[in-house]
Amino acid sequence: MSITYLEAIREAQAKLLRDDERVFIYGEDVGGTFGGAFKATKGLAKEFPGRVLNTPISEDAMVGAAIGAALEGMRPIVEMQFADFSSTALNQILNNAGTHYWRTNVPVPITVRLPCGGTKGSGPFHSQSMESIYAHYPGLIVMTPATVEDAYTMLIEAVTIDDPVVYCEHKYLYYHLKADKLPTEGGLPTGRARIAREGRDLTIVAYSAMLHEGLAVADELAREGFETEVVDLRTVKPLDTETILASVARTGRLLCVGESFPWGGATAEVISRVTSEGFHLLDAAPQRVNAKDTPIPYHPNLWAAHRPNAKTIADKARTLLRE
Amino acid sequence: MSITYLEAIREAQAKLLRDDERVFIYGEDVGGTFGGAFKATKGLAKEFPGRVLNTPISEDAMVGAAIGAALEGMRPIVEMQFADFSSTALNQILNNAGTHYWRTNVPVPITVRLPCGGTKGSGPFHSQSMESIYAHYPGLIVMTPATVEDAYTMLIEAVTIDDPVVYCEHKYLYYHLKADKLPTEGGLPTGRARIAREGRDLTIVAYSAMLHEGLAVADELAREGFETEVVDLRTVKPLDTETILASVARTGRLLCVGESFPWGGATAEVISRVTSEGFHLLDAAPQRVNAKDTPIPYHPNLWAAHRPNAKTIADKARTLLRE
Amino acid sequence: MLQTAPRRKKSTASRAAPHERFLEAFRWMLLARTLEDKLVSLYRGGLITGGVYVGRGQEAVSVACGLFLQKGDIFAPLIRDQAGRSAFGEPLVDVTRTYLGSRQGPMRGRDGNIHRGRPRDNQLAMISHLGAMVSVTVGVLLAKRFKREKNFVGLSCIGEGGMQTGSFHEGMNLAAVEQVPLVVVATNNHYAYSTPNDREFACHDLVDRAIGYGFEGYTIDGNDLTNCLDVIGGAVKRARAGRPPQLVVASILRLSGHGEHDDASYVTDEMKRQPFARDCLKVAEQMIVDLNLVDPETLREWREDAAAQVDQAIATAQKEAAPEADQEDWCAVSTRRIADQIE
Amino acid sequence: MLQTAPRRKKSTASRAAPHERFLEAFRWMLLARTLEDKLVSLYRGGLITGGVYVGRGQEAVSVACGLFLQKGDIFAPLIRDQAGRSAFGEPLVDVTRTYLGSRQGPMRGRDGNIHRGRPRDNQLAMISHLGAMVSVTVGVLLAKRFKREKNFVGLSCIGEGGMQTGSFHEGMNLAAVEQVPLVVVATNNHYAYSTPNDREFACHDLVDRAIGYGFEGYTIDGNDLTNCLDVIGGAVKRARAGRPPQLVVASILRLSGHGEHDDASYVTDEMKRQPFARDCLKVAEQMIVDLNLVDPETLREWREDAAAQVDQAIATAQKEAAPEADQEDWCAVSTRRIADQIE
Ligand SMILES: Cc1ncc(C[n+]2csc(CCOP(=O)(O)OP(=O)(O)O)c2C)c(N)n1
Ligand SMILES: Cc1ncc(C[n+]2csc(CCOP(=O)(O)OP(=O)(O)O)c2C)c(N)n1
Ligand SMILES: [Mg+2]
Ligand SMILES: [Mg+2]
Repeated sequence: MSITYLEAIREAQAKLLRDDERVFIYGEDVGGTFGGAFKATKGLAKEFPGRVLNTPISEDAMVGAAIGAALEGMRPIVEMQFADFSSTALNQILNNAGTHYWRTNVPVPITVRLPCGGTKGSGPFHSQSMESIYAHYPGLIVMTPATVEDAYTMLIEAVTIDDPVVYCEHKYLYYHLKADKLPTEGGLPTGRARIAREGRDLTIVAYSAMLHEGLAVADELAREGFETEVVDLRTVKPLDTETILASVARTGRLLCVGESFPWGGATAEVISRVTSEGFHLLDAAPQRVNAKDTPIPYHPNLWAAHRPNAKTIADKARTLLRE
Repeated sequence: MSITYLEAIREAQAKLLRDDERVFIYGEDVGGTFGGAFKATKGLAKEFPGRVLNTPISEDAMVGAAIGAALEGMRPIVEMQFADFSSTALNQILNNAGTHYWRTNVPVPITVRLPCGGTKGSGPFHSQSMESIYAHYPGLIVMTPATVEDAYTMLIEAVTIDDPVVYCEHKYLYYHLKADKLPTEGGLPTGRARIAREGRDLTIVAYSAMLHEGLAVADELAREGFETEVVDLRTVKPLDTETILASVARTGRLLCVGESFPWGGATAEVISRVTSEGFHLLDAAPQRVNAKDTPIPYHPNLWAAHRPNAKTIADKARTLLRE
Repeated sequence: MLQTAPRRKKSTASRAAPHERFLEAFRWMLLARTLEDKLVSLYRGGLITGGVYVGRGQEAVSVACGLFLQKGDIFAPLIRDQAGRSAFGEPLVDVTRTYLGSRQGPMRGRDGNIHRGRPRDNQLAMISHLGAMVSVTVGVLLAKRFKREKNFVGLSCIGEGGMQTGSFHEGMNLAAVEQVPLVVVATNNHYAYSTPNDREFACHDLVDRAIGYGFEGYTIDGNDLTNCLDVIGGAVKRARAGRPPQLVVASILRLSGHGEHDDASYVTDEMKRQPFARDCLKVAEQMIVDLNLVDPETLREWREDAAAQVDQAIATAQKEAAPEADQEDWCAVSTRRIADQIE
Repeated sequence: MLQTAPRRKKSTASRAAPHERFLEAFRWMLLARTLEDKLVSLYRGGLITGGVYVGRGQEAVSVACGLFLQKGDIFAPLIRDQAGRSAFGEPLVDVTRTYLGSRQGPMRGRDGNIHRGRPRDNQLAMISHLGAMVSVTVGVLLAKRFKREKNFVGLSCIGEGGMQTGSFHEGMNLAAVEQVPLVVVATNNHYAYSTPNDREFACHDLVDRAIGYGFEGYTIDGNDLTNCLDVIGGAVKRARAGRPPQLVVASILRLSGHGEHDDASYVTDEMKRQPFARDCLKVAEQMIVDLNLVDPETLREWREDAAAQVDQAIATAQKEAAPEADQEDWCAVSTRRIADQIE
């Protein structure tokens, strides 16, 4: 038996609905017999009548309503059909959910699920990674699970946490990533990064789908005699600077990989922190690989070149290792 | 005679309206006898009948309409009442204006004016600096003028450029900043940073209101015997890496100051670029000072501590100089 | 003295005889006006930082919004709702502490003026972005239904300007889809900041929006307290009884600047001569006098009582310490373990 | 053969005799259906990457949207508007090049399927975010007014699902405030993806939204081509003549999945038995046969002609090269000097 990243997300929600009557799911097409554009809630409406609810095409209102419900003691999970459409809910997420605890001392335990990232042929409006925008503003926890196990345990933790969580699930991993079984215990605590592979020549910091590109590069470099340590951030906010610094202390070299646009964002934040706090640990200039600074192209030929991939990452890694 | 930063913005718009019949101004309360919440369009509706138009409270639609008008050959200037409210227009700005040229080969010459930044007692929703969010996405030029002269020439250039420009004007500078007269020629080209003060011990990179904190710190440090070079970014996108690197090459030390939230954003981008491309130029760990990672507080006591100020910047600078 | 602490018992208003209800409402209006007049003078004297936003001229509509809500009901006031906030149970010190930046106010100096609230006491804390609080109110009502509470309603306020936001539209439509017991009270005070109605909307009457959402729609003359109480009271009752969501549109003139920094010189003389431009407080008082509902002596006592309460609330807040940066918990998330990881 | 290159001359439709207009419309519908059926089979055969979205069952409404627009008018189609796009003048190769990822298409492989357009030819290129194109259309019309153009209209399409977005609301209201000559055609095909009407809105009839914006509102039976042509044609005429903005709401059933990846198993049998579930193309053809408007031979020729055009457009696109990453100008801004500074 094996379970996919997508199934893990579905199972986490099933467990949450089962174990906690405060949980409900809200979003476009999540209910009925349909179960969401990606089937992440397939079967749940039937299993939990009245608790998996279709909404109108109203991202602002669905998040607003989730905020209200959370204030009244519920634990809503909002599914955005695609992360890209959360731009129309951004005001409620940043300015309402994100500020609420600071302003009133009352936290807002909502979880907003964002199907993120590129897949072939999806184009500019169905491929975006928005973690950097949500992480920039205060008050939100931004999760970017990269493994089936994390997809499961982190979603459960997201709903358990009293604060608003933006949970970025990667669409490319939905079917491509499989595990033997779901974890029976919780994973690492929120905010803790994970050493996905040990090494001593180079640290690759990645998250979400890019973790797997990073691991592939590590394999490739291993054949060339380099030992690459790969750090999976797991959450981009909070960012586990300590684990990254410890890794860079071991390797002296840092390459940071993210799938979102190149200006600002997670990779810039990682490099800034490492150079501010661990400058002396570095033996070479830290580098990063991001997507290109254009909208995400539809055509597979262009898309493959737009996002970071094992080749572009490996090239950068080799240059870095040569320095 | 002297002219303020705010008057420069008004004069630039008057000139644009006078010289180019394609220009019109669109936004809440910009028209009538009122001339905008900050009076940046005072008198213009009367001087240019029918070309300075009040809109309903509909940020999404006002930007959408500006996009349409721009496609049809106009040069709209959209005034957001406060930058903070542009969150509800963000989808049109990022996903419509920002992607349009890439998708269709037809550029969208709109200028969106964002009254940005903190002032005393303005609180979480009237104080935000949003440049980092707009700069993260492709397709937009993001201006952050710090001087009266730049406020004037850059706004004129913003409207002249064929691409969408997010023009971040700082509310604190509106009245606080004065010049003798307006420039009669254009300033530096868009995308070029300016050495606001020369020095050889430390580079402070700043933009918008923080430039002046940086300059104040440079004065202070001068009394302690340090020569600080201050770089005014002028536009955070494009970012003039070359000028910054050249400065760091002279000083060996980099401190980057921004008023927006600490995660990601302009300061992280600057430090990332400098360490990736100019690692060997650095004699000490690059540092940054940002606002704190909470919503912007209302109370002046809290606000003063939330934003970077001459004291916190100077402290950081001294530590850096000691390294 | 009127009870200004959060009311945790059922309001008497909904069951009171009409003229008692009228008088109770009048006293809240008087209190709100007295408070806001005082805030304005503090502002003019430089004692308040930031803005001051008042509900002058809108007290009749606003008080009716607060008055019919009971324990368990939810209220989402906006910037001109001092009368309603007080009637709903907001203590005066919450107002003065917030405006004067006391560390002990509900916002602890972190937010100011009208962005205050006590979500735990069912009074939502508005964000500035207009329209955003409608869907939040819907969400609270949804949660109450999930929790099988009974007999609750929510009331969300909006201005005619805020009705043009996308957020408002989505919230209204969602309320109708979910069939939650919501009352939306929209006050058309003829301006959004400086913008007159003709640049805000182009329909004949904003109440015509009701049918398009599946709301029931009513209009009121915001000068007329009796009318406000009847119609808003009726809307609250209908929502509570399970009728569709209710939209009430009131007509009135804002009798102040947008905020106290604004001299409202854009308000035309013609506008000031319109019937809806009367002062609802004066109209109500005239009615009390004309119908001899209470004697002048009592009226005078009420006035003094209001002034005393306001003075006390201000004195209290003024004595209190301001927040200090070094004692502040600079953390925007509540989860301690995670907070510690966010620098 | 029907002219499918962008029409730069005035359409004959608005002046044609009713049955000629009907037949012209029918031929565009036939062309759209033929094209989309073919795209579907290419998709099933794995020859199209990404999604395929068709307007099956909605051709009568859509064609009427394109047919009455003239040179200088502006069209903002959405995802089910192949018939209208063709009638407005979109060349078939624009479609096939976009779907098949030719470098020579209007989107040059950068965007796919239905997100195409030619803004320079007055056909706006939709973004996915529903509702967003209404205000863009308003803006184009505003600009035309600024430029003192005369006799223009804009037509913007929306689904009943998209009507619930805040963006749609703001766009509608702005159109009314600006009194631009806009026609909005809303097609209620009874589903937004899998979501039926009862979770989308709760008003009795979506056309009741018109009055709340200050639009004039009309309904049509989307099965009935004559009705579509009369009402949409009339709305275009009224907008052009300076009447307030026009809202037309059509009722129909989507006769396909949301996209071709979707089997639409959520569409109930009861829904399929509704009168609005008929196939407008068959209804139109039946009318042609019943009234003997053209002989069967001509009908057969039209069908063959449509097939030939589609085959040619596909063959053309299939021969063309795909975009290559290393020949791409990876720059999202047009200003060369600035572009060079953005890495
Ligand atoms: C989305 C949004 N845009 C702009 C503003 C700035 N703003 C604050 S109050 C106001 C006018 C509000 O008018 P209305 O809704 O009629 O309420 P009134 O002030 O008349 O009571 C504006 C434009 C805002 N708060 N929210
Ligand atoms: C703002 C936004 N949210 C979500 C989506 C995803 N989405 C694409 S089409 C669709 C359904 C649209 O329904 P409707 O407007 O009725 O048009 P139809 O597909 O029925 O023609 C949805 C939810 C979107 N495009 N935009
Ligand atoms: Mg108003
Ligand atoms: Mg539909």
